[in-house]
Amino acid sequence: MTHRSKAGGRVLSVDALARVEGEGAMHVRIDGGAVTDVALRIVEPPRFFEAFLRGRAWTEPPDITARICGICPVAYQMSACAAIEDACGVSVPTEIAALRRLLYCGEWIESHALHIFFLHAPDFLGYDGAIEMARDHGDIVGRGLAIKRAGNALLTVLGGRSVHPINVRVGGFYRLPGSDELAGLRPMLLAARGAAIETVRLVAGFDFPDFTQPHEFLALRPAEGRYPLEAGSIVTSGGLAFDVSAFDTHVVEEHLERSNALHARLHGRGPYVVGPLARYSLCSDLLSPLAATAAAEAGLGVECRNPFRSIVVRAVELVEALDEAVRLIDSYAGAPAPYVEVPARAGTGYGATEAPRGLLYHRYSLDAEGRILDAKIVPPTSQNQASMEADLRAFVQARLDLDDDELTRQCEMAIRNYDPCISCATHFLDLTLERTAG
Amino acid sequence: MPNQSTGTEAVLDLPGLQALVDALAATHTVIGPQVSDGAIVLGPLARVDQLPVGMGDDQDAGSYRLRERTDRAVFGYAASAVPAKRWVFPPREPMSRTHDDGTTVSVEPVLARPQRPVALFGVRSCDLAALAVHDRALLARPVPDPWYAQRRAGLFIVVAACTTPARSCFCVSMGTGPAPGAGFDLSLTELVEGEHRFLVTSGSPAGEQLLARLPTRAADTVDRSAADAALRQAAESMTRAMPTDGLAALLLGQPEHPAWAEVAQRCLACGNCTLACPTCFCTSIVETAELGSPVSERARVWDSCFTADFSHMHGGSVRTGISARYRQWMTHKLGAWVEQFGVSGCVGCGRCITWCPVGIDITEQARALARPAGQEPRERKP
Amino acid sequence: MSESAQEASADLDALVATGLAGLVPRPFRVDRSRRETADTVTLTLAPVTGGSLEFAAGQFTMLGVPGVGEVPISISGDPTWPDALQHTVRDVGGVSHAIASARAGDVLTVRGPFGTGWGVGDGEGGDVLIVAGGIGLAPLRPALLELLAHRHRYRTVTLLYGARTPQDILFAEELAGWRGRFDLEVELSVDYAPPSWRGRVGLVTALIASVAPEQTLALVCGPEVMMRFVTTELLHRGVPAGQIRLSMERAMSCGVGLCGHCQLRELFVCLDGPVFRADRVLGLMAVEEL
Amino acid sequence: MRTMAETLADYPFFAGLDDEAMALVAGCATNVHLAADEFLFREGEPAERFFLVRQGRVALELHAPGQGRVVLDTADDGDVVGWSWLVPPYRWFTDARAVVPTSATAIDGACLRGKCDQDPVLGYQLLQRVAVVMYARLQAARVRMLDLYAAPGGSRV
Amino acid sequence: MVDHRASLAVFKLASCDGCQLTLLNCEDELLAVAGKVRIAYFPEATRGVLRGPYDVALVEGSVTTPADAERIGEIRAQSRTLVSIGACATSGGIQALRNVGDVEEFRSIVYAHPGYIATLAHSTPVAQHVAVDFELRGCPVDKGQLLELLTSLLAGRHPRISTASVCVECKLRGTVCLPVSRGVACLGPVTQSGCSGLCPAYGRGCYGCFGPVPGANLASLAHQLAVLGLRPEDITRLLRTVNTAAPEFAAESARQEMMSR
Repeated sequence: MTHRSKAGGRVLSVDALARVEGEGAMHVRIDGGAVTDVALRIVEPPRFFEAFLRGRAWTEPPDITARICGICPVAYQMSACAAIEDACGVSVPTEIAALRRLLYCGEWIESHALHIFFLHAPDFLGYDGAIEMARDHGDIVGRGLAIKRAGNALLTVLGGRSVHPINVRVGGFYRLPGSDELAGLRPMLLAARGAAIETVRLVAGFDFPDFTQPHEFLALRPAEGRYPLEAGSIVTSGGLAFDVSAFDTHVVEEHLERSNALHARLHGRGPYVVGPLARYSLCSDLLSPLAATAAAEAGLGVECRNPFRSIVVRAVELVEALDEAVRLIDSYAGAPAPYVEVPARAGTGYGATEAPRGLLYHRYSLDAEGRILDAKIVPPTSQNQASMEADLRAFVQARLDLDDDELTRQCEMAIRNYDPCISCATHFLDLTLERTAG
Repeated sequence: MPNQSTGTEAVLDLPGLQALVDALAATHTVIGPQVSDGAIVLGPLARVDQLPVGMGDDQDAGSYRLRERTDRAVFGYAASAVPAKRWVFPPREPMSRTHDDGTTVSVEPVLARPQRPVALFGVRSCDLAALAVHDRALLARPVPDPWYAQRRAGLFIVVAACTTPARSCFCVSMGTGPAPGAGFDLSLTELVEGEHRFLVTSGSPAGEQLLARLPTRAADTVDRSAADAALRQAAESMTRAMPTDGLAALLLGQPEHPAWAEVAQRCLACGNCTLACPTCFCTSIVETAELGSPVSERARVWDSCFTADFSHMHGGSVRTGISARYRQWMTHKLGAWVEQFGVSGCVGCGRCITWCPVGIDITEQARALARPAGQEPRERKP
Repeated sequence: MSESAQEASADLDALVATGLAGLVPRPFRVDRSRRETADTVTLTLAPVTGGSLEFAAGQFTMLGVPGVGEVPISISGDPTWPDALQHTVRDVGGVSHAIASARAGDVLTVRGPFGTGWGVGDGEGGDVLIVAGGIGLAPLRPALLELLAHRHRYRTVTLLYGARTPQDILFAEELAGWRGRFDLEVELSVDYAPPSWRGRVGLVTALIASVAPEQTLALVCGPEVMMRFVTTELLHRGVPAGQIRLSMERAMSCGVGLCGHCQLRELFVCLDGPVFRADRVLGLMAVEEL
Repeated sequence: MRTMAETLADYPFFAGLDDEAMALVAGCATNVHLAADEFLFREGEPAERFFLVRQGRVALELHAPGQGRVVLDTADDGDVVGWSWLVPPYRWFTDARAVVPTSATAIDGACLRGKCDQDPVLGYQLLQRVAVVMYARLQAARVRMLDLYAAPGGSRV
Repeated sequence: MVDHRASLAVFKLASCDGCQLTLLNCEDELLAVAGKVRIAYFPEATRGVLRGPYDVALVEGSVTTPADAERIGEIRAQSRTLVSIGACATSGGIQALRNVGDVEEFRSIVYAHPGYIATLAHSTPVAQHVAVDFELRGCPVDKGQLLELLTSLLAGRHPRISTASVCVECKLRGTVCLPVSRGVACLGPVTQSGCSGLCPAYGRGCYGCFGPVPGANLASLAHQLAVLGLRPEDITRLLRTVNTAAPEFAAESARQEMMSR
């Protein structure tokens, strides 16, 4: 980390952001008491997923796109399956949908626990990282590890392994779990649910900067039932409501001259935010009673507009995911078959699910043999990019009196609020690097 | 050990078979055939209806498919996909545990007495023969395998004579089937013509005692001749044979025969044949220690002479090429084995043929070695 | 319990006891570690509990480090004084590195001794020729010590030793002592030497001088290629193959012929060897990748 | 006092040569005595003689910049040193140094070459013997190239 | 007080973070690991940075940009032991699909302003740029193997990582062979173990996460896949996933691609 002062101005610069997934850098320029430039710069190399999906078979995106992100591979698998099944005109039976939801709970539990305890909490408690934090707060880190372990156990039973699960296929699963296998997870999940409720209490007591933002929230909202995870249509806090298939007409990616990044915006409306704050603010009425109680106890209202309090919302979502996992396990009575056939046909399909850090959109066009003609993937971090920079701008402007060290630390924290997944996001970024012939 | 009281023959019906399973289950963990993952495997068995009722198998080089039979036979298939060895010679066997706290070091053997002995139910003659091979390779040794000894000692064996061999089978040529040899406690011959019944024969005092407690009727000449006919027909229907004449010498004497290089073109060195083989017993000793724990464990894990690591000495692998590894396996199995243990390592079950992902046929390979070097190899099957 | 059941149970207990004795190691404490060369040390071990390890010259043990693993190492100590169990270990891999790094007081695990010995006594009344190459001197040291302990029973005793460089010579002090003896002929040769080396440079085979073929028992240990050449030379000089003994090396792991790693066609090197009569293994050594 | 022919007969190298041949060779031979570290010959000098070590040890050496002197081979009692006298351009390829006080018999190669040219039977007999020496040295050099006693390679983390 | 613990650094090139996450997923062992080593550089886990040199460096990801090609040299220079972890670092990873495509076209498909994207035409493993002390395979790496690696590095011995095929693991766990019993295309026979035979246990064919076994006989396997009904283009795709650029997979997939044209 470096920071330096210049005559007449200040530049805050973090070359390598810590405790985020992937490699990013942050750059804030202050001139004459005003923030003149804010850039979240991604140094993660591009990996061209949409390009090499072209020509692949329609059955392959769950395995291929999982590799975009090791933290939220299930999100990629779920959105990919949804989009391809949409293209092929197949919908899966409710039992399969329930198992997908259960698998997704595993990822939420694992990812949220990682973010809360390993990436975010050390900011509030004043440590460089969780391992340093463990020396003084072994109980807290231990609790986080226990919750994370429960999420990973669920992922492992249902997905085969927690990173890049192998059991997901277009149309369902390769193998159904045994009821006994799932029931065996119950005690661990119940314990973790208790630990998650404790976690809500813990993080609700952190010191939060007084900072709210007027962003438009965007999330999935299921037509009926429960908190959004693997299905739903899109709603925004500005009152928009549209089907996932209309995502491309409502969301545009703009290239701003002052930034190296493409910023997703709602057509004619501006930047928006996806992720826990958006989900909570748009769907808090759908929380399970247990999660709703935890949220109320933590003092969260019907919506939450302070990005720093996202850690509280994540904790509430942990309770929700664990509670939902237990409910799904209890109601699991097998399925007629592990998967339904998804025959290829020509067409375009759209899929969106709620990754732990926000809505993840996939679109595929197939030919009659199922070869992929075109693919588009919009990850959550891409959508939040503009808001993250806007947060930084507003946040820094109000705290110019802080010294560089503290301001830098708080800026990093402001970025971590979003749990940015830079590995996911690389394909949307422009990098100012010179071209080199390989 | 010969005993006057064995050799009793009687007839069991299907409920009687359940009575047999129940009787075994009272004292043993019963392991028997059942359908799982598209194949007949061996696993814990409680009820007769778990058996592969009405199921047969089509097995040939590199291919296995379940097939529905037209009758309700429960033993109407050939060798199970999983050999019985894992219940006496498990894939991973902890051997010893070392406690090292920095000042004192102690080593303790790990010899978990099985809670209950195992009863192998419905295994085939080839499996029985394989156990006899293991007895020689693992027990009749200067240092016997204590874990095998212990599991083997309590073993109760109900063998099911094989009446429907697969295309991959060649036990007749190895002299190991289809009728079971010695070493079983009870033997069953299934008769599906007419009344569905099982001719049961005792082969040990323990078998004799158990048989006496089962609801049987006496066997008559009709039962006996039906069983004989079924086994004779099974033997006659066997299409594969191992050319055993002078085979050991052919193998041991021709390490440079071009057939080794030819088979190496096809062989994937994946190790499937060795691990599907009911007699292969090669293992590696692995040591595991958890970070920060004073306890380390040594365990024995199945290994295969087809892996590069298997013959690793400091500096490198002795058998770097696939041809050398295939030669090692086959030469050992059918040649050196005889010198080491006084018996062939092959029982003719055909599992190495069926479960080879590219369908390499050990009997064909044996014939290739009989071909004078320099003669054109046969065309590879498309 | 019936009589036969009791018998069977006693048989089982005996089988299990014999098996465990061979397969479960005993802890031994390092008494001393002496550096022989840059990469080789000689460890002197004593049992933590129980009696000392009786062994025959030429046998090996499975020497281990708790939590790391075990490797076959020839015993290099004096068979007539088994209280000091010695192994000379070259640091060539993970486990041998851990063993070679052991210091006095550390505890190692030992299984064995395993395998056949040199059968030194078979040479009584005749000449004994020892040919060693490199680390191969280690398993021959017990043979030489046994010969010297009963020196009067033999006619000539000769040690021919080839090493890579003068710095790689094992047991250098002891060798100097042996060279001073009148009842033992010692010849050394190295592959590479600086001019300060006053000894011979060249192959160990070149050291083989006149032998009385029919009365000579030859004990040979070294890299397999070296043993092939030495055997060829001895056969050329008329020593019968049955009187040439070679110590083979393969990937011994269980030590008792149960794991299959060290098979050399029909032989288990751990059980039937490591010391073989040359006529038993010459043909096998000629086959590539056997 | 032993005659040169008697002295030569002690060398295994000449075993089996008839008296006439021995007499011819003896005519080309002289005994030499070298102190320790005295050179029999140096690299590049004309190779006019070869030596049979009677007692002592001779090292064949080369020096290479940066590596210093390296002993390639040694010759002990009964061994033959040098065959460059047989092969054009008749110049020594190595240095030969007495490692310890050494006595040897030097044979005039140029003289012997002449005699061999006139007497092909003698020439063949001598060449046969030289071939044996050359073969043994070549084999030894090859085997040593294998560096058999070196620690086996392989990474150790 | 001097800290004698070995220092550990974790670096990332082009990758998905999954292999690093595997380290954080060692819930039961993480704090024990942290007690045995000094975590000197691990940005995903901590802001704290200690300067090199490092005793052990784990490198995740492949080299895909000129900047990373330079950076891996710097990492090597300050690392006593360098271990590449995961399919990206050991074979180029899934992004090595660019190696068999037109990277210029790829750039234009994904990016609005392709001119600004600096990227190399090939995604290459770490060992193609610097000397690597050990390679840990997998997409992602296996937790047990990662712990064995760290344990062995701390004990100063060579990691015991089997190079046997996936078939061996299937047989150990008692999985019925899928290609034989169901005609399922499976790379298990030529793929290195490490996953515990995961995919076949879930009823799907192996797709090669741990890369080819040493000396893998791809020609014979490809022949058998054709027998099972795969077309050359199917075989090509099967070999081109997470270990596309592993030499044995790359050579056979190129051969199959030729046949499909």
